Amino acid sequence: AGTLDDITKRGELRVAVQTQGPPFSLVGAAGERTGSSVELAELMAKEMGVKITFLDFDWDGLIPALLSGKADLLVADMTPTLARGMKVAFTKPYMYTGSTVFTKADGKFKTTEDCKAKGTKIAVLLGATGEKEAKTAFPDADIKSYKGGGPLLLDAVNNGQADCGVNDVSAVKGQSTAYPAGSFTIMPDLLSKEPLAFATRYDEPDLLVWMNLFLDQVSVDGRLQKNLDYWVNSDAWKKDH
Amino acid sequence: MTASPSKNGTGMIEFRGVNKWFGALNVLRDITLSVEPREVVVVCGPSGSGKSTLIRCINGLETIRDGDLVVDGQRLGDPATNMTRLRTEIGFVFQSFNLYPHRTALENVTLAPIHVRKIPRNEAEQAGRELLAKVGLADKVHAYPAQLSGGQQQRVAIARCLGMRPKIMLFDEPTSALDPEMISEVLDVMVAVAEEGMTMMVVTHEMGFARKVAQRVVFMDAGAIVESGTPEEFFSQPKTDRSRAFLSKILRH
Amino acid sequence: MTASPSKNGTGMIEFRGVNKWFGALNVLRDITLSVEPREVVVVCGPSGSGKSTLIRCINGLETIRDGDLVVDGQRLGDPATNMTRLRTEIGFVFQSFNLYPHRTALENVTLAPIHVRKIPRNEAEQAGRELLAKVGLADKVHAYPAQLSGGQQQRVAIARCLGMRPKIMLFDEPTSALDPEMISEVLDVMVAVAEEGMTMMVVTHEMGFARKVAQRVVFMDAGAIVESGTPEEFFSQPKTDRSRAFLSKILRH
Amino acid sequence: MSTASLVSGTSFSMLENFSFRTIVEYLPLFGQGLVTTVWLSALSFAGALAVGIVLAAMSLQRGWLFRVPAKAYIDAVRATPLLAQLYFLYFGLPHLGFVLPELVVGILALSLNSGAYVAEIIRAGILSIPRGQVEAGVASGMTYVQRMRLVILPQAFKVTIPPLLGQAIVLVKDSALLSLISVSELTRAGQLLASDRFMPAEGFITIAAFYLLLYYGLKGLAALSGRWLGLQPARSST
Amino acid sequence: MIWQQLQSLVGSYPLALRGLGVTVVLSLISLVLGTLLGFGLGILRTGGNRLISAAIGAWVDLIRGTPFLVQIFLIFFILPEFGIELDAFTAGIIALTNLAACFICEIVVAGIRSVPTGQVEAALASGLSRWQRMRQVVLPQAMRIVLPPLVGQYVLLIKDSSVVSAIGLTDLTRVGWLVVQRVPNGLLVFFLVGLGYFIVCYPLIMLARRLERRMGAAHGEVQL
Ligand SMILES: Nc1ncnc2c1ncn2[C@@H]1O[C@H](COP(=O)(O)OP(=O)(O)OP(=O)(O)O)[C@@H](O)[C@H]1O
Ligand SMILES: Nc1ncnc2c1ncn2[C@@H]1O[C@H](COP(=O)(O)OP(=O)(O)OP(=O)(O)O)[C@@H](O)[C@H]1O
Ligand SMILES: [Mg+2]
Ligand SMILES: [Mg+2]
Repeated sequence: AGTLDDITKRGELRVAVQTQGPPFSLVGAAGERTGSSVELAELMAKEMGVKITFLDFDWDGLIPALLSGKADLLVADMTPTLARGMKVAFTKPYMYTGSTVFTKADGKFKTTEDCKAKGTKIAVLLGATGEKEAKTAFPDADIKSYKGGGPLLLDAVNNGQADCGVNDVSAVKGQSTAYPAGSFTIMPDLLSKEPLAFATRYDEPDLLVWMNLFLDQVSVDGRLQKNLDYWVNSDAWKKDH
Repeated sequence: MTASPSKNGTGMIEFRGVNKWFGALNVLRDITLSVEPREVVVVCGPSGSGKSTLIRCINGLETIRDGDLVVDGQRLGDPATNMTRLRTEIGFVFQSFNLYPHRTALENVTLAPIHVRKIPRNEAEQAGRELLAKVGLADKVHAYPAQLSGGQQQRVAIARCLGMRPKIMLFDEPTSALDPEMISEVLDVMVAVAEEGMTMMVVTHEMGFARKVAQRVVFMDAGAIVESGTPEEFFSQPKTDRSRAFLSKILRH
Repeated sequence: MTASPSKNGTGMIEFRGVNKWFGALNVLRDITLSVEPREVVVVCGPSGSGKSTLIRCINGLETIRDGDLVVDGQRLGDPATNMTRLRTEIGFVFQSFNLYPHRTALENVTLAPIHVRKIPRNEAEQAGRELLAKVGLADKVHAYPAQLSGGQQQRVAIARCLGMRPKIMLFDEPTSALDPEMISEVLDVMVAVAEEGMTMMVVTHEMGFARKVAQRVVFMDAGAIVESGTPEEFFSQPKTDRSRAFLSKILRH
Repeated sequence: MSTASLVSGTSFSMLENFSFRTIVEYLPLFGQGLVTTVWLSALSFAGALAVGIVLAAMSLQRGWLFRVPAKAYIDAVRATPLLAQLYFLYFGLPHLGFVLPELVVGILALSLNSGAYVAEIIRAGILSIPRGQVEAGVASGMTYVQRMRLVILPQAFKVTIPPLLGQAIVLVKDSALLSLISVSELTRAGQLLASDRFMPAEGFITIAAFYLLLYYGLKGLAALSGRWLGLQPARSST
Repeated sequence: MIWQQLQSLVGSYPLALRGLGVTVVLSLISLVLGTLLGFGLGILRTGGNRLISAAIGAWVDLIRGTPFLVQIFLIFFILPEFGIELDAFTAGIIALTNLAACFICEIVVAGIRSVPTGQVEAALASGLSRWQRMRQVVLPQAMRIVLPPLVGQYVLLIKDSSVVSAIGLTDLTRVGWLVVQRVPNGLLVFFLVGLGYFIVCYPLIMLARRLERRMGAAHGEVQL
């Protein structure tokens, strides 16, 4: 018996998520759980014909939840690095994104070059790929790693604790919508291009195969694109949630 | 020099060659002493001479290292001896009263009878009231210890012991924490108890009490019994230099 | 009835119509009393009669509500009077010694001279050693209070007061927390201090001490001075029923 | 069939694959974090003592002018979480025109927070000194400050060592919260191991081991200082 | 902007209430269980059996010396490897109860040790059994010392309960993190979170103070 059989028998797909803000995973105005990744997971469950249960952890709890078997799979905007791949099984990437630099719109840092000045305070998320990239892109800067999610970076830049922020471009775009329009300058150039993928355990090969199949299917039939257009490539979601 | 034990060992309290150490300190040295039923023995001696330790051994608050200590026919330290039971036969009155501060006078007196002797509460309370009346505290039945003077507290402590109807009463300097005026209140109660025929050992320096009711005065020094005799003998012709010096100091003022 | 104050008010300690309340309780009632320089006054009376409160007022440990209290020419409660300075002229020996447990005997004696009188440390230590020798504790200079017997602790406390070279010494039942044998050690030191001509007020029930050195015995009851006179008068012919009853109780045993 | 039994049979459990080698690889990082935690906590605790002494002195005054504000501060701090206080300082101060470095804010927050608890400990310690000691000081003509310095505080200090130790331990552990505002201390090292390598068990158990080390270190220190102050050898109860 | 944020915040009040509810229920259950267990451990610890006493001491040290986050992780994520599968709420209660018990054990031990030996001796001398001595004489007197810090400890534990969000429970602190994503004003949001805790904790602090004053008055408070 494989994991898929277990899920079918259980009638329940258990998904670990991190509610770390728009556009991937958030709690909407009415208190409902939603977002790009969340909707994709719901779609998976629908295709499996089972109900879905979300397990909501913070960053520290995500991996243990998967490894301890509390969750079947992990849906978060997670970059599948090779080091991480030693421990969990990633699906094929379902979208590409990259880290971007953002600054306060009315500040004196206007371009990515400005941020390379010595001693510039750059806010990144602890453990996120942006942290690594900021270190290579801004070797002379003073990198500050925050814990607690993307909105905190925006808050830090907005309040002047940091001059620039580096985070996943989709996250920055999604999360900056909570501020009045034009609060931040988001640099057009990306520091890197990186894939996002879902994760499961290596002892669930059947689930991994199925998830890859799922991603192929939704790319082909356009449901993936629709999801990304709604959540990531525009702020169309804002009026609904 | 030791007090002569009764030959056939019928004493209520029988020390036979008892030794006790605290670490390297030999606090009781080869104590041999027998107290007959209904006898009143006063123990005196300088501070640190082992008086408290001596009487604390009797109800097992201290354990002895060698020698025999037989109380009411039961050997202490013997596995066959039920200490908790034996203690109900022995009343102990402390220098600092040690009343239970969270209980009224009556509750202090009835606690052990109710929980140890399993006497029904109303019977115990009846008896408790009578005892408190006997020690002159009929009107303080519901007072807490903090509301009583030292002399009153010590009388409650004596009533608490009497409530268990013990065969033996031990007193460890029962009046030395009291105001001068209150000492006589407590001594009067003790005299009354003695006159009813209780077996008593009393550590005290109240020589008036010793003269009045003691059959024997035991003088201790450095853990040993140095002298023992009737009060008249002891006060008028102390046999050793040590006891003479001691008496001169405590009787001077 | 009150003790007669010196007419011209030259007394070292002058109570004139002093009253004190604790809440609704009038603990000192209309006290009028004058203590001359070099006079030794013994205060006695039943527990709760206000003896401690009386002498605690003298160095301002308690404040008075009305009446005048003049010590060494300075009126207490007067804004012009520097209490802290005045207190250095008054030594106070407590019943419970109140030695500083974290300081050696010598440090206890030298602490106030060094910090209050600003005497250089080595001078103060020299003087401290002499004082400790005077109270018979030359060999306990570096002992901590916990390593001393009660009598020794009280003698250190007396040396501590003497170290400030006070004009007045106040004693609040200095021997009543002591073992009988140790009482005389402390009384001997107090007699020596009195004989050197110190002004002293002593709350005590040691009638031997009163007979030996007191010029006057003051008997208090319920916050008032009931009787006052020379020791001979007081012990042989107490004038009130209350003092007769009191004396009969404390002298009985 | 439960997933747990399935997992325990495979080689993907967190304990079975526990990798000491990776921990060793990250040890320098843990070392740095440990050093930061130690000096950060030490400074904060010194700050907390200073804050605590001032607050305790204020709350022991008879007049309300100092006592009431001190008590209000102490209660407000005790009744709210450190997280909220940290936020208040980090994001609130800039609104008042102060942008302070994270480390400064962190140390400030920990000092102000622990200071409230230390104040309560010191107050209780001072109140536990028998009245007679105070009176002995008064009677020998000492001023308030002399009495405090020579008589009361040295004795109160002994009484307060065990609870102060307890508070120091709480502070050391609370300092982990500073990783929120980008101070990289001990906890952060473990979190990096967890998020770079996906080895949460290794990360968190190593953190726990280091904190335990600090705990026993502090306990030893308390016992030593107790002996140094002439206390009885500390009971094993703390 | 502030107006809009406030509106958005008002919209989140059901979530906030739910978070407050989780915090209160979790704390309440753990504190009751932790108090019972803590008293048990404290009594055993002072009970005279060296082995038991040392074992409890070591356990208390371990729990006091390690971060609560790690303890809760071990219970929730590592115990399943030994076949003990718990849901997040149960795991949270177990972890918090254990934490509470360890801290309360220390408080109880201090209380029991503060009862003068004379009291125990008086009880011994009148033949009370071990349990009777504890129940009738020692514990009632120890409570004077135990109660004020016990209530104070409750406040600390309620605040510590926020760590349960790490294993997926939506408590009051977690709600703060969720709301701050929509309302990017951390200051305001966490001020409100702080207020939530204050409402729960402040009455307890007042209670602790009152108890302390009552017990202090009984012993005669020192004036400086
Ligand atoms: N628990 C103990 N541990 C170590 N030594 C002790 C202990 N109890 C008493 N001692 C020592 O044993 C000796 C005898 O003490 P004990 O209390 O019996 O004397 P005492 O004659 O009653 O004196 P006092 O008149 O002062 O009450 C003393 O030297 C004392 O220091
Ligand atoms: N701080 C206080 N608050 C309220 N009442 C007090 C206080 N101190 C003393 N009293 C009361 O004042 C009265 C006189 O007390 P004081 O201590 O002066 O008596 P005393 O003659 O020294 O008694 P003792 O011989 O017991 O020491 C007593 O009734 C006592 O209860
Ligand atoms: Mg004794
Ligand atoms: Mg008095």
